[in-house]
Amino acid sequence: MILESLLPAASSYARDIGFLFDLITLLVGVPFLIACYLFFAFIFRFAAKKVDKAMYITGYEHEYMKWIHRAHVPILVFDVIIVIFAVNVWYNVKQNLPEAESTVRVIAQQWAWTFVHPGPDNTLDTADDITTVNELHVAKDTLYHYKLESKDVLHNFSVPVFRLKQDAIPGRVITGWFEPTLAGEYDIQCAEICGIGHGLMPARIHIETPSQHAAWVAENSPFSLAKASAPELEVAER
Amino acid sequence: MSAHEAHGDEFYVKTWAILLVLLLISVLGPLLGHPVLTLITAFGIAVVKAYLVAVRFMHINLTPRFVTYAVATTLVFMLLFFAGTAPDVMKNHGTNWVKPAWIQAEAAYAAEVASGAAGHHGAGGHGEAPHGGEAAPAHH
Amino acid sequence: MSARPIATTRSAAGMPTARLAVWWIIASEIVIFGGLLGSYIMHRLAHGVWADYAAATNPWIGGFNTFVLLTSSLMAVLGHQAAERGDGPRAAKMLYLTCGGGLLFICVKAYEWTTEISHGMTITANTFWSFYYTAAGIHALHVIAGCIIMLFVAQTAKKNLELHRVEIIGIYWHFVDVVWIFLFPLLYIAK
Amino acid sequence: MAETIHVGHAEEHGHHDHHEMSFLEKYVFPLDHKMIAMQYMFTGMFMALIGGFFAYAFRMQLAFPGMDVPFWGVVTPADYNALVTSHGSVMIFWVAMPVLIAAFGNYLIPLMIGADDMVFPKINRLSYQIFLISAIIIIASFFVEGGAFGGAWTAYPPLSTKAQYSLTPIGSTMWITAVALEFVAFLLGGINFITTAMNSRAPGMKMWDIPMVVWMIVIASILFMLSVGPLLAGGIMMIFDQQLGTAFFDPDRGGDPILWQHLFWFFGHPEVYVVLLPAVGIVAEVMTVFSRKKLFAYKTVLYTAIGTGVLSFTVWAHHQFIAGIDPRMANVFTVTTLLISVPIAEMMFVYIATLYGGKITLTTPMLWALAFVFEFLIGGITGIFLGASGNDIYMHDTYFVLAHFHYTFYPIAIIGTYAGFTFWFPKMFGKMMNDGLGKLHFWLTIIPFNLIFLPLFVLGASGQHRRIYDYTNFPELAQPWQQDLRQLATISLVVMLGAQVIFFYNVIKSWMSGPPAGKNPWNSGTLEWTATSPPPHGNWPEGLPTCYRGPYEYSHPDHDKDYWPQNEPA
Repeated sequence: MILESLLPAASSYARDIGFLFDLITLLVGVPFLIACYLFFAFIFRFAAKKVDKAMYITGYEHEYMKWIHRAHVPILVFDVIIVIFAVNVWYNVKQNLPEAESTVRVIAQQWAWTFVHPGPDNTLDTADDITTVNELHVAKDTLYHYKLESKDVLHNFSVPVFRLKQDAIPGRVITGWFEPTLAGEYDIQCAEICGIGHGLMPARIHIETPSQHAAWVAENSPFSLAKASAPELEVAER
Repeated sequence: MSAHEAHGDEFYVKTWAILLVLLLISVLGPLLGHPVLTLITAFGIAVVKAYLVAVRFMHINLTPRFVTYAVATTLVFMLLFFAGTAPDVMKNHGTNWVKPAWIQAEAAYAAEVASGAAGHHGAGGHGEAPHGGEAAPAHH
Repeated sequence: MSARPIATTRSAAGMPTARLAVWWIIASEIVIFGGLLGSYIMHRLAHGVWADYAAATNPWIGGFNTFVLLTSSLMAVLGHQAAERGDGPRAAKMLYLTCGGGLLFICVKAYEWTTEISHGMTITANTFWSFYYTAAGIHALHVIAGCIIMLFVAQTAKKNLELHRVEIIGIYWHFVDVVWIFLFPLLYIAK
Repeated sequence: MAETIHVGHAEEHGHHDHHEMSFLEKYVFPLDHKMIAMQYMFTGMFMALIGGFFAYAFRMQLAFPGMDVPFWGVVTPADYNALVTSHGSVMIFWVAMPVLIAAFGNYLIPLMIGADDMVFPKINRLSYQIFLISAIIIIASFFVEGGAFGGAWTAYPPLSTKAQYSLTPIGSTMWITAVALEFVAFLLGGINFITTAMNSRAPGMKMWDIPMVVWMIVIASILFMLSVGPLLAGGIMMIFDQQLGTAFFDPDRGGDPILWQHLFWFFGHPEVYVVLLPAVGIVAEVMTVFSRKKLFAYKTVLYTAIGTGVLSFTVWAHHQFIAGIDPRMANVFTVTTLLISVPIAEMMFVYIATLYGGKITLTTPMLWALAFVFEFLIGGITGIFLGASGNDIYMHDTYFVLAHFHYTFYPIAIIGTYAGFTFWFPKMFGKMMNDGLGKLHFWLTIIPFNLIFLPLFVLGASGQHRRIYDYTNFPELAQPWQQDLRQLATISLVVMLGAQVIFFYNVIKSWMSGPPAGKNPWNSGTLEWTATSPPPHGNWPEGLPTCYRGPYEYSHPDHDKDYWPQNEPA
């Protein structure tokens, strides 16, 4: 709720993360407010004007210590709840890799993003791949895998509306997934400092309806750009 | 420091002699060519030697107990560091990530071993500097 | 030299201040070497090819250096014994011998490194050699620092002054020895 | 910085040594722990002003992109990166560490445990000198070719190791050299603090009679010593990568950039507690004195501190959740991270419980101490959001993180320091500080502080990433309401920085012409208040005190006065 009010949620798991955020807000907010209430209440109640002499409490007395011990119970319970939900979300987003309907390659470098789309045959590393710079085109409601690489330094493939973030590390290929659920044009930001141009790496993600996306693919595939007869070839390849 | 005055100089010379014997074993161990044995003679004996030096030369057993605990704690923390770091640094792949260049280099090396050229690396290091660099992963 | 603070002469923890301090120094040194060697071991276990690189090291030179350090450690502990008995000149003599061991160690090391470098195994040859020179180099720096401090300690010990320092520098020296005891199999033996 | 040092100069009544010390011996190369503390204190404060100026320069750029910032000029992207990097490094390594550990540690440990000096005065002096050199190097890096290092205070390779990526060939090496030297300085200092506190306690002072702040500084020093090693080794590896061309962190030649992140955060996380604990200790001293009450459950505080310290070694990878580590590891580190909330929460409860049944006077130091508890509470609970791995996927490296750790580091480094400084000012300089000016300074610091960072939580939750010099390049971050919040934060920052003038005016004025403080202006029970203000070299020329009881015997029923000094025989 809180996150969605600030930024649209455009991926299948964005709402899970939003819910987790709300849950944590609630679970830490309540103890925080209680602690604040006690804190200020004690300051006003035991102001020097109102008190003759301070009490002598070592703190080890059971009648006082029990309050500290009791306070641990809710904290531990809340911790466990938060861990369960957090790990659950984490598992869904980062560890678990659902079957992909399409795969894109994301290559970061100083200071631009290169996106390789699979093209009409929906397979990467074929002749009809569509390579773009600083704009990623994906279809709504399609489950994508991304293969993230970096050419030079650390970068971070961050799509705030997806609530997705993953560092790109030179020498590694990191795979993850997302499923766009909201059509529109949104930011892709680099979220790991990558040198002077770190603030100048704004890419855009274009989430299109499947038909729009198919049209974009058809229009931009190397074959259609090269030859007018491309659509036939595309059909033939499928 | 009074507890160890019972020891004369011979005690230390004797300890030194034991250490030298252990050293000899650890140098000769690999000559048997058995990897598990090498591991034992190299690192098992290193631990024994370190223990001997710590106890008989450094008198760690005669210092208050907390010193031993402090030293042990540092070792535990180092194990922790290793445990937390190894899954990333020691592996060439993991959950949803791979190091392609590394895997390629390994495959190339395995092929080389299979073709009987494994000895080349050790000797190659002696000969030409560029080869030493080339053998590193990711250049292939 | 100004008078030593009264604080230094107290020992509420049950051991002399300097000895307490040297143990804390050792604790902090363990993590320095631990971090470095931990990183090295990770790479070493992961890359099969490193065993071939390591084959180019000379275990006989390494073994000789271990022998040198172990012997110098013996000299240090004998110096400590002499200091316990109040025999400053003998303690100083032992410390000079220890220093001699350190010097021999460095000389052998210098010979070893020159040979290796002249055969193309420089610090940039590959990451194994980078670790090799870094770890052994940091250790060698400790040897040199130990030698220099030891010379100062021996100077005062000769005049039967500050004899407790003989033990302190000895503990430090044994630690340097222990580090080498682990470096030796890690860099030379394991293949 | 020799000039700033003699602000700390105070009249000395007697000397241990029989000869009169020269100016150089006394103020530039002192052996006296109090003078070394003052050197650390004022160097730290000077560095804080520099760090604050950096913050001012880049915040102006964020609020008013492309403006010609007064006293700096136009902030270019390279400038911006160098500024944020140096702001972070300076504030943590050259402000929080020297002031909280070195300055307060040096000043308080011998005085509070009834010793005449640190056990190794010369190592102590050497520690400061190395620290000073490191401080000069980090500032000098702004004036070399290519400018200061701009790869953030975490200095992730390959950006930090390869000049063709960072474009700061000299600055990067100067940065890591300065940091490594600073660590060496604090290792030397740390050994001194630990051994002094362990060995040189006054006769009769048992484990549980040691004032909390001493405990905390000692635990912090131990944490530092046990965690910094890997990073020191990593620093050497990084310098070799930069200057000799080795490939420790170069993935193209068999290295691994993630290794550095582990080396860094294995130190980096305990480091948070290294600076936190002394501040917590200072707050314990201040709160007990001004609520005239024994510290609630002394041993519990101690155990929670040790527990936090040990746990802090097991949580480091929560900084790297999405930094490319194996995702399975994140689960382990989520659990340990949330576990650490238990001792920290207990510690905060105990502090609140200390207020219960007290007789609370809201003096300036007490206000700072209470502010610490409140603000740190906010910093603590917002940490839960980030420690929960699932949520961190979104929050990582946003302004939410930034606001969170400013809500922890600011109470620690700034509020904690002000609490301690205003509390021990009478002891340090022998004069009382002006309470009215102190309170004015307090409110003009604390309100703008919240106005700086509360908006940044909102900005972070709306997806604003860190270390980007101009958000107008990103349509989602260029909305007018976001720019308004940025401007609010920047204006608050300027107000807050301006308010610090009041503090320095107050310090100088009180030191010149404040009312004399006497030995024990706050009626406190700990040993430092039994020495003259300021204490002479040797602290108690008439003979070192003996300890008879715990440090917090306030309002004891068997005693007529509401405080019972530790050195008063029963």
